Amino acid sequence: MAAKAAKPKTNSEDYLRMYRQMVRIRAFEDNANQLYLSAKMPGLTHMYSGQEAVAVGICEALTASDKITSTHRGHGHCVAKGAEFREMFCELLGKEEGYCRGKGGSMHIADQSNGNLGANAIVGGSMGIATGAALTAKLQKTGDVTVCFFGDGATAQGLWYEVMNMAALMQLPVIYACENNGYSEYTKTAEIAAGSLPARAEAFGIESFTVDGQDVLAVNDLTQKLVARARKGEGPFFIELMTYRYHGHHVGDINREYYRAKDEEAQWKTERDPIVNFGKWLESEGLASSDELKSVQDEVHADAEAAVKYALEAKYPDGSEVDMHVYAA
Amino acid sequence: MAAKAAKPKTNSEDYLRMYRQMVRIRAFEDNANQLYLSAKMPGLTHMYSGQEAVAVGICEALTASDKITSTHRGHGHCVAKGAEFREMFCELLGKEEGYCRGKGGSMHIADQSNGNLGANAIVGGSMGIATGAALTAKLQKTGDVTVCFFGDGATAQGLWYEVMNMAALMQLPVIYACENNGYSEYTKTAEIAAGSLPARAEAFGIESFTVDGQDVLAVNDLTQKLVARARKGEGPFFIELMTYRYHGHHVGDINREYYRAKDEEAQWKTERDPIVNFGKWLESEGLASSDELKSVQDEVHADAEAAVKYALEAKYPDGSEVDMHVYAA
Amino acid sequence: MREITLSKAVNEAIAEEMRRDETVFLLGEDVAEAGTPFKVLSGLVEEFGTGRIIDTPISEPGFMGMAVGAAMTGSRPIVDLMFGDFIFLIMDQLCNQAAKTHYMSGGKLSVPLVLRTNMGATRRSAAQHSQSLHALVAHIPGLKVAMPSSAYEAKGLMKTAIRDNNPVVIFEDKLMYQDKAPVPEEEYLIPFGVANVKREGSDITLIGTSSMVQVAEKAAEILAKEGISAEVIDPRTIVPLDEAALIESVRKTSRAIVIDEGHQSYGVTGEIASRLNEKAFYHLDAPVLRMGAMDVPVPFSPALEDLTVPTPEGVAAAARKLCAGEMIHAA
Amino acid sequence: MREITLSKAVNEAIAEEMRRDETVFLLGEDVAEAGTPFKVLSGLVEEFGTGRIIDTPISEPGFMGMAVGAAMTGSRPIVDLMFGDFIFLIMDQLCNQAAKTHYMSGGKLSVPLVLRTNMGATRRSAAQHSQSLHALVAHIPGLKVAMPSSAYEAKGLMKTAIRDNNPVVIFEDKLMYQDKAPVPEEEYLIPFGVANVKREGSDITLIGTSSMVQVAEKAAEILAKEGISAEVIDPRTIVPLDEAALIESVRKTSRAIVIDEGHQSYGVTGEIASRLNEKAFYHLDAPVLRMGAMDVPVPFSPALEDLTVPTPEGVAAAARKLCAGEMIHAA
Ligand SMILES: Cc1ncc(C[n+]2csc(CCOP(=O)(O)OP(=O)(O)O)c2C)c(N)n1
Ligand SMILES: Cc1ncc(C[n+]2csc(CCOP(=O)(O)OP(=O)(O)O)c2C)c(N)n1
Ligand SMILES: [Mg+2]
Ligand SMILES: [Mg+2]
Repeated sequence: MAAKAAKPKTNSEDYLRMYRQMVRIRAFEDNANQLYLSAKMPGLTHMYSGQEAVAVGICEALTASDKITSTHRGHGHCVAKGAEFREMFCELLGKEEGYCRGKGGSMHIADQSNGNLGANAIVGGSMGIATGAALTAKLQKTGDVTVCFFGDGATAQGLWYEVMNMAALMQLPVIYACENNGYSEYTKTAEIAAGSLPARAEAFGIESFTVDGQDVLAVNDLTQKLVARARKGEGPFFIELMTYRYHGHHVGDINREYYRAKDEEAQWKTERDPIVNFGKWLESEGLASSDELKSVQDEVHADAEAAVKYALEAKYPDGSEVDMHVYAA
Repeated sequence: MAAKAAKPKTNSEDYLRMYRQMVRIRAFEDNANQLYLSAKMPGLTHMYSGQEAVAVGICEALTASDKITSTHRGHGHCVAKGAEFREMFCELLGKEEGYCRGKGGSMHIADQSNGNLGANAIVGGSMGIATGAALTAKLQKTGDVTVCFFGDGATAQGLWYEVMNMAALMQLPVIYACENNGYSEYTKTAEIAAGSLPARAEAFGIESFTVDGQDVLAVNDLTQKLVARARKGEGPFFIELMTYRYHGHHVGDINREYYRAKDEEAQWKTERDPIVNFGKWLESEGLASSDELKSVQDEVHADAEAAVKYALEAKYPDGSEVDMHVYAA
Repeated sequence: MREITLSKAVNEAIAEEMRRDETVFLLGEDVAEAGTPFKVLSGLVEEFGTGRIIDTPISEPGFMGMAVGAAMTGSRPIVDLMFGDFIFLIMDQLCNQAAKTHYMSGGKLSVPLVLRTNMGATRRSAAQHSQSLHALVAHIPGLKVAMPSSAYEAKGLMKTAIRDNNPVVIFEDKLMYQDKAPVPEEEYLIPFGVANVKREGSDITLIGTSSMVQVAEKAAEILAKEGISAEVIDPRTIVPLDEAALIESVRKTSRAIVIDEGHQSYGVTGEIASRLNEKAFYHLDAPVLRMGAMDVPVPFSPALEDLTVPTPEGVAAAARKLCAGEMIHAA
Repeated sequence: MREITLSKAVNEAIAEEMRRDETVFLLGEDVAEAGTPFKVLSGLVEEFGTGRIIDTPISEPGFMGMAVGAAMTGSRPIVDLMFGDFIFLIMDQLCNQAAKTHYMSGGKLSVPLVLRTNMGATRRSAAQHSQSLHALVAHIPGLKVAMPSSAYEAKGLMKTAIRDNNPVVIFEDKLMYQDKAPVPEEEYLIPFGVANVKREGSDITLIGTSSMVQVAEKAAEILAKEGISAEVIDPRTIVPLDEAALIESVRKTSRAIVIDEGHQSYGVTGEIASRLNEKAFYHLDAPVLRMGAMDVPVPFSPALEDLTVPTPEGVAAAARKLCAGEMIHAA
């Protein structure tokens, strides 16, 4: 097995990168939301805002050749795994310079150069893909680990149980990361999930963990340990990450009081924000000043704006591309 | 809810009926096997021999309007739920008088008049059907309970987890009965099932039980209790029944030492046979003499032979039936 | 006559049938309080309660299977499948179970259920939320397939579907939910297997399914200005297919184009075109042309997506050539 | 030349490619020690070990999904699906994922995998173990579909499939596993999209897929005795389809019958027939006829099952009528 290990994230440089990555995700989403609201973005999209600590905490424990599979709510994973704003905004706008030449859009954004095997518009649809990526790693002894991101709602898909069983039998280096944001579209998780999620994984002999998904360091610590163990052949693992989405299910889901109270939203945003809280901690530990954090934010915002501007002006793919890439050469 | 309860099986009449039903299943299978070996039966079939106590112990706890769903190894369920030899053999031979007018054959035999919703040639394929039958019972307050029979191998199908979740959320009157005969085709269960089967059901908050599937009384006792509870709205339940199939996976699976030792087979047959052991118990308890048991066997064997003869001579459906029953009127 | 949206028409049909028949219930994801993402079912849970308008987890194979079992035991479930693309997830329960049960049981069991789902591209929803997969279902004996082309059809076909004793799949075009059409207040049903001549004509027959009926109608208007008289026919159900009506029209006009939003290859257009060729061969002045969606996964980019589906202009251009005796291919 | 069974041919193809390319592996149910219920893969696990011939639980969607992910990351998996009827279980992973990944990623990701499965009725296996479902897969852009008609094709197409960078579905006829044909010892590949003229003729073209090639050949023999010269063509892959070869033949013979074991409606015959009608229209003396399997679930009873599939006599009878200028339908 190729010797590989993510650098332990124990110094302020690493902390600041995590902070920056979370800010980048938030900035990306704020801009994407704005593009939608101003009718500049085709289709619709699902905002990751609020869940930043999950994607960043996990992806910072991975190397570039480790793989992830992502979901319909996938911008955060994409940014965290190393993607650039420009190519991402171009993709969201259907432009030729997008990661997928505009063919995938928000729900299929992928960034194979950084090991992101793609968002998926079928809930749970990537669970087999992630497990198969781990199978390649095992067969070809690459040492890579795959993280499969999915939501609480996706645990209702039978596919998960099938691949957990196989991953457990084959001891594959895959980590099933369930982002439990409390909702599956317009429905509370409690109403659609009987029993206990970790128990479901444990029933297959898979070691399971629950972690505060708003705490980037907790997420990162746990993931580092599990990734190291998975590389040694001790996988698979399951992590339930307790988190929250700030926006509606998708950008158009505005009037949502019938399924979610405004108070609840306000509370998460004011008390549990992963960026604000991590920022406070950095300051309190003396690892960064509020000015430093502010300048990170400013830089990121400027980057995002520039990328949006670039993407808005970028060109659409030529019509002749429509039947290109149906088949690989 | 309509008041319904299977008579408790606590007297010798009931015991003898259970004994007879097990003998009937064994006789049916011995004849079916013979029909196959003598090339009189089209296609192939899966023998239930060895597992009789499961079907009988469970079905004797049900009323005729309770439902079951069955499997590719379904003759035992069919007999136990009340079917007649003639119509069954006719079906196996593709004759017009078969339960399905010859259109279904062994793998799709159904007997709707006794609440048998049918065998299924898709492993796990009936798990949704059983759960849906229980949903009708709940919605229409019929008081019926549905038992979903399936094998250990079928637990690898994702569908099971989906319907367990929904059955648990809706508290449906369904009992998932897993006949763990140790093998899934030519593979040992241990090699294809990680973790624990009961734990998988329990993870959905479903009460689970493991029972000796060779002990008809143990199976019947447990099932009676669960059926009564399910009727009261306390379902769903899961039962793992430890059992064994005497024949190969299907009638043609003759040379099977590469996956299953002859010794193992011999041991189950000599020490754990559900019919022999129950017969001994009946004798030892003074509930039946060996002559009485012998005469049950003789009667059943004669019945079976007569039915086979009848079915062999019965007529095939007319060619004009080929496009009948594609659509219901 | 009052005009209502297709969305409202579907809602009314379901409500009326649920009032009429207590065994009808509906299940799917976010169908109750949310009334589906398209809000088609809004209000139903208020009238019928969560016992009959049942929210499920995201378990398409599971709740499809449950609907089959419920239908086999005396219920008449309506399954709500949020996007037609998810039909791939439920194919086993739909095609191996629901479609075959009546036949395999020699007519003893039946599966009266409705699967309502949708189709249609150009909504910028990319490859997994834009497919029109009705051809797959139409290929499987035992299933019926309805494709409403307006609010009027959506209501009448839905009511017929709910009363049918077989599994029926209804594909609604998700871009048409807000389209209005005259719909009578009084109850009506539209029988399956009866095509509707939307516009009479004598030079060419345009056969369209679902929203392609509108495309055909618009093409007919363009052509009318040029003196070409196009007949537009909507089969309304593709299984059963009103072959006789289609053949009759083509025998009259001698030319035909079949327009459908499913992928062209191995799809609906091939079936209809080859039946016409087979059974109206000596009446044809030109080969029957087919216009399906391109054989490509639906691209996200608006610049590409719009190229993949038939348009009125495209249909008119093809019709013009056919009528001029020019072949598209040097046939 | 030596003759080997189709089963052996498939086995050889896989073994050769696994020797040649370490990234090739195979997974499915009972593929290792058992070598599949049809024993097609016997011996492979002994050579390649359980690391590359992988037994799975009965989790078709799961292992199909894993194959997609493995293929996206540098492996070349061969998925063994025991019966073609189970394809309904894996449609999402096959059609929403495998088929679309290359396109959706703008060409950046690819999914080089082979799904080997089977088709074919008259084995008394009833409705859920007898289907020929290749039309469904052929309808989905991004998938290639091969249908070997003999051991020779089975080997050459399998090797090509394994080297192809796309998801390829191979349907083997399960009744032909024991059929022998000459197969060279030396390595060969059969390119996709190149039809094979099995028999030359001048009066009528019989286009058959898979085992229907044999049916067509037998029909041609019957017809030859009556002085009717039938050309028999095997497209070998239906996606890509060698349209040019088929059209060329039909332009020569002026008549054609398309024979396929899938259900007739909304299936393969409609696609091929309508392409011929469209592109060889002015060369046709009669409509292109189609002979698919009946539109019924496959019945168990031998008395019924045999009626559902095309036979040499049936094809010969239809050809006779076509050549006599008699139309099947009063077209
Ligand atoms: C198979 C499938 N079913 C339904 C949907 C529609 N849908 C999209 S997202 C979603 C909810 C997913 O919930 P969860 O997994 O918790 O993810 P979250 O949106 O909360 O991030 C649903 C039902 C889908 N895309 N795919
Ligand atoms: C979906 C599906 N996959 C595979 C098969 C082939 N098959 C038939 S029976 C069987 C084994 C089933 O094992 P189990 O559930 O334990 O039942 P048993 O045969 O032991 O009674 C398999 C793999 C099938 N019929 N359906
Ligand atoms: Mg969620
Ligand atoms: Mg078993």
